[in-house]
Amino acid sequence: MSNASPDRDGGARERLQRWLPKLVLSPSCVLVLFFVYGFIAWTSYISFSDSGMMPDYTWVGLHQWSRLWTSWTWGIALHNIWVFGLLYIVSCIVLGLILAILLDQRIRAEGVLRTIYLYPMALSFIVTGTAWQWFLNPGLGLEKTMHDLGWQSFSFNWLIDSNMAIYTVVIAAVWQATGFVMAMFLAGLRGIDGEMIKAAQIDGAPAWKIYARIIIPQLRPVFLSAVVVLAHLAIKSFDLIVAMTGGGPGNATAVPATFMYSYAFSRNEMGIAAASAVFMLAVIAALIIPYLYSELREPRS
Amino acid sequence: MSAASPAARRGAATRVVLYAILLVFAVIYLMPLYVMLTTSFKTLEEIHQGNMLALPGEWTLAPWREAWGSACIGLECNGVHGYFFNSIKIVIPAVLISGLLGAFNGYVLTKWKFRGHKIVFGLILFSCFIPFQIILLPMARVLGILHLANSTGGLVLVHIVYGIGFTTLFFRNFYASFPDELVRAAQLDGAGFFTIFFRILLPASVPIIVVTIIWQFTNVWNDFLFGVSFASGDSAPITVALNNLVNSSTGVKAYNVNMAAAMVAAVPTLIVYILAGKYFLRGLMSGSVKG
Amino acid sequence: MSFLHINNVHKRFGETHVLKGVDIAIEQGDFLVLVGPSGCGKSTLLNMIAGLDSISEGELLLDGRCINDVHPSRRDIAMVFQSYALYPSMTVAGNIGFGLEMRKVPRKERREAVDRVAKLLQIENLLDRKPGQLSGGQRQRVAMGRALVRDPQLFLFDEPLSNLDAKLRVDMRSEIKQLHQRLKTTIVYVTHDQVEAMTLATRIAVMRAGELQQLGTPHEVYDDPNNLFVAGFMGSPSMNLVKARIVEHDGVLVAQVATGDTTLALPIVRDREALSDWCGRDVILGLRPEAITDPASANHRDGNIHEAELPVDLIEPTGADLYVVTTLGDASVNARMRPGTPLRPGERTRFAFDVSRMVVFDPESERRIRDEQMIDSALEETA
Amino acid sequence: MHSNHNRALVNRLGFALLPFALALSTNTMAADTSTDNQVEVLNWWTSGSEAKALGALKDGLSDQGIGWKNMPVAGGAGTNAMAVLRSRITSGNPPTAAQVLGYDAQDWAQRDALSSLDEVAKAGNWNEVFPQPLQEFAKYDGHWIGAPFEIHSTNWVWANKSLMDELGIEQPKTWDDFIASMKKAKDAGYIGLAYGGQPWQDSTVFENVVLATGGADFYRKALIDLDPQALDSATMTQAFDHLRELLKYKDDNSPGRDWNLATAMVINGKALYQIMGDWAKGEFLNANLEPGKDFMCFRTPGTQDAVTFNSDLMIMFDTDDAEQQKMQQTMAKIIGSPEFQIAFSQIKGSVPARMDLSADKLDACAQSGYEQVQAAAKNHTLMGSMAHGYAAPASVKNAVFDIISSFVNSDMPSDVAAEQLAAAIQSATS
Repeated sequence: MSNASPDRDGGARERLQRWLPKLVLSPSCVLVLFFVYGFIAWTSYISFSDSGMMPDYTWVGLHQWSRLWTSWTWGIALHNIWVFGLLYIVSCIVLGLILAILLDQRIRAEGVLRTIYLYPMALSFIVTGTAWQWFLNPGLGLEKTMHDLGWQSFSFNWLIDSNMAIYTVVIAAVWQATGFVMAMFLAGLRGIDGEMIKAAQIDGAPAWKIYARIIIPQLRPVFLSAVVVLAHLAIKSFDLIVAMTGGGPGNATAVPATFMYSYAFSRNEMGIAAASAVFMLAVIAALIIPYLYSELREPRS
Repeated sequence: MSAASPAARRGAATRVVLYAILLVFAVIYLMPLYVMLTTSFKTLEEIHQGNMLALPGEWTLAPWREAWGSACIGLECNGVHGYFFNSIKIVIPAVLISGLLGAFNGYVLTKWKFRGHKIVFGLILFSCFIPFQIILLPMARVLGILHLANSTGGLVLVHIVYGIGFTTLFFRNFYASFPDELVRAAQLDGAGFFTIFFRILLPASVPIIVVTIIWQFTNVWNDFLFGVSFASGDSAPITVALNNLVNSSTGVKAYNVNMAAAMVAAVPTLIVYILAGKYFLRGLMSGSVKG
Repeated sequence: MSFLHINNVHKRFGETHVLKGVDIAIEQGDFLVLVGPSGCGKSTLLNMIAGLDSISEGELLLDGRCINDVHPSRRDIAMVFQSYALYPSMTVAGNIGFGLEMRKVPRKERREAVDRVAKLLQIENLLDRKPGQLSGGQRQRVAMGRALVRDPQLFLFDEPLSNLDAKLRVDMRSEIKQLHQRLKTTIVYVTHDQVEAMTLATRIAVMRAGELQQLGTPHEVYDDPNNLFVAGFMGSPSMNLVKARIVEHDGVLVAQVATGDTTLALPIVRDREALSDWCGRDVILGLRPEAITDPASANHRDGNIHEAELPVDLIEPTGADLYVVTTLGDASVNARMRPGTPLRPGERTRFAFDVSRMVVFDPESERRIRDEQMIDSALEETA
Repeated sequence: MHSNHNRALVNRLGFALLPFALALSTNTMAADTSTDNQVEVLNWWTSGSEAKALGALKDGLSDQGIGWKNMPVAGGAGTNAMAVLRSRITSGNPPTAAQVLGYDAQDWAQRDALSSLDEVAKAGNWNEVFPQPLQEFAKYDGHWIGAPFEIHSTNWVWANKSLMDELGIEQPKTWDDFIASMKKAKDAGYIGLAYGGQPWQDSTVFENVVLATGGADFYRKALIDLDPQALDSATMTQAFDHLRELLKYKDDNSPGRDWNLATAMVINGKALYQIMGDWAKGEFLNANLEPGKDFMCFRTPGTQDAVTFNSDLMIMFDTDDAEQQKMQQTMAKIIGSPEFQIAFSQIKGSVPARMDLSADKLDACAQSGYEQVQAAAKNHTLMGSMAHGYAAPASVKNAVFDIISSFVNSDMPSDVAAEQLAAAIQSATS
């Protein structure tokens, strides 16, 4: 029995050891539960409440939601995010894929070029927006430069044209994210079994056909990841709009992210703001959850 | 003799076209940075008269000095240096703490799996993707209640909370490639939970630590939404100050000063990126594609 | 009392029942090999012995002490892992000494112990390297060193050779065997390679789907399998299994195998008593390839050789032996003949069957049909 | 109160934010550091002239032995600072006082967050000296809750005098004259109207046009009473027509331009006019220009009989601390005093909120402005400015901004604009 007591002592320590992992994980879990899911719940509730300048917990049902959907600016914001999101995702993927394929041809200065294509990702849009805003400003930037160079008829005033301003945002956004998409595709290309390509070459397939029929179809997972990442970046885009156009001219470049900010902080319409935020979350969740689900369950097999 | 073969000649021509395309893209990608840099060294006069793409006729450091020390942001004319240090005050603790939490989480979620660990990971990971608009309203209130509104401390908290998702993802993916047997062996050797982490896993985690630091550093440094929502005035980070500076005007827009300030805001992430670009790339990859 | 006693141990992961009441007992100095196809629960059982997996039901006794709830680090057990699990950021010396360090062994003693083990394993020159700089075989040695240095009551090996190439595997196998014979330690060793099991073990436990199929010496398991599974699993090439019918022919019990135009009748010499109940019923015969030979190689002394002429389907020379494939009933059957036996596929030749080595199984339960006494006598033989 | 630069973000965001959107903030973390006889005042008056104007209050307080803990907002993050004030109040840690605008004072009062200033008001006869339209914001439920600092008006035209002389333009009296003079400028190669393309500026111009087109009654009906019939009426359509006509005389590069950059265009002689509130005067004075001589200020043609105004209010947050309460009352008293009102406006460019003072010490523009405000107050044509939150709550105001800015930046027909305006306001008030 003499050795029973150290064993029991060890038991307590072992119990602690057993609980330690969960204990260590718990601060993060608590933070995430409270600051993410608790806040989501709170905001969701607010979207059904009578909140204006301050939160007001009076239940008003779908009132704020119906106001959101009849709101004229929300219509613009939704339209813009469609146009922006679609163009942004498609352009990034097309350009990114092209650059990746070109870079994958055993290019001499690949490292340098890759760095150049990727560096915009490291910069804040508040920084690059400053440059783009100036670059695209008709009185000072590209247009003036072209005029100076003698191309008098050159005209590029999208930034101040409410019908075209959203496209300038697309240009800047694509510029920023293409490098990232390129990197994803490049990694995907490098991961493809070289023997298969050799086999295709022996079969006499021309290079473009090898890409179109064999390589690109194999990049499907990369396409999926790219679409998911870009889509969520698009929906979250905020600083990009703020830095480039401030949502203007007028409301021409308003998107849900800026809409929400404006309704929450300057229009004293917390209820509508909350509803718009919940809507954004729902769209992203519809995209992300199936993706995460498939990513997380795969390793099990 | 290779020139003799038409196929080889065609091949060479293709190479030339290939390099030409890549070069054109490189020029396009570098253009904004180039314009920012050159403009920041020009006098206002030259900006208004000269060509945007031209190199400065007369190099001047005045815009940089002004941006750093005396440009007016809102109503205070002390330049961006105070805000630059705000960002540093925010970025260092935020990166370290969120990184440590992420490392612990990754360790537990891969090496101390428990029932439902995937759900926990999924819940943490999902927080990377939420549109942050959904947490702005309650966060503003909670920061107020914690007396952290309008302080760099508040932003540190915010960045920690919303950085955990990414740091956990990085470390989890990294530790998933470590054999579980490592932990079992250490347990048999008599090492406990923390000993295993600090003696065995952490010393072997240098690559992912670098990735995480770079990723978090750029994310926190470049943040605008949280900065503009939860901090103003003296506690604003550099991005918010830059935006305020660029949009402050006293009758004349000092583009050179704006660009210099933008460069000041960009330099830390650019340096980090150029020095550790390879790691950064890897970080991007593990953040998006399953590693 | 046995040194290590696994007493009716169960393991459940939620709904799945991974181990269904395993009973194994071994003595000090035994080399127990747990063998079975992947997913049979052998690794789980090993982890439970190590304390890395909890025990759902049953008891684990080490040297008379119940260790069910004892922390792995205090079980006095060392383990060598399949992936070696070397700590990547530590030197070889650090790796080997880590367990001692955790047990607060003074630095000097630690150093001595590490040096001793390094010498034993001939890795003295590697002590300052990191695992990343080592070859597969060297890593394997370091992993063993890490286990040896602690001089534990029990060694556990989890498929330690499966990551080595074929040649190295054979070398390490014999080194482990030598080590065991020299150090007289008790070892539990998991593998799915039945050759390793045969060569290393003093006791083999064959497992399948969470159940112990047979526990015995390599010889027992090989020659006297409990059931069809053990018979088929152990040995390479594996035991020939042929459908047959037991009939009494002139008062002699024979197993009839219909093959082509003729019927082969193999007299029953083993388990006669039990098989007499099986008259007129279908069974499955088990014959090791080495029990079917060319007549010249056969051991005719005991008069247990039965010859028959059969077609040659295929010949596979391995250098040491010549395997000849023929058809018996509807099954392909491997026979082991002397190398150089002049045969060509399509010919017919005489095969010699050593019926004393023939075992018979119940096709439904897949159990061995055997006499009770035979087991006893077999046990006496080995004792 | 129009800080020159601090609405940077606000404007840039383009969220139809008022330049004087509530921008209360603190750069310290908590109020519990405040000592016994110190007031903590949230405000965004930090420009040279504003800080100086506020100094008058600070001096007045220190004469009474009360310390001043200034909590100015630097940077233009007005909107998020609003969130900070919200959380400070919900977390039970309000400042002593805060500078707010129109409807925000009412919102806080509605939440029982404010101290009553009735005693001071009674002693100072506030009911008589402050104009009725302003009282509607400074009083809640019959009780005084805000002390008005000053009155700004928004229906001003600022003109470059030398350009007028050069082109032979007289001060226009009617809308048609006004347009004709801008045409003249345009024909001569100048910009007729210096225009800042931000939602609050769009709407400032718009409210001028509405007032000029429909007169004071129409303005009140449409933009203050939010009468749907007035909003979607022929008169409103006409107002949009007028706005469209006006826009012909701005330059193409206006979207996003700050108001003071537009003012600079008038100062530099690039443009003839700017329609802007009287804070624009500060820019002219800063450039060492003299009213009447170098630049002209006159009411937007067609609006001479009315004034659209806005005003800063100091509100005091409810507290149990008797010491603090006393200091709040003292502060209110100082703000309401004739000396302070004059001194403050002299520096700030506005006119006194009290109607019973002598304008002798004010500059020429302010003198005429003060007279006009007094007259308008008498004639019931002193009305809150829509663009600056004195006509309707923030939600309505921003709904208006949406439509106006969209009209300005597109070729939306006037009748459609009127219809949408009515619909947007209906939606915002539902």
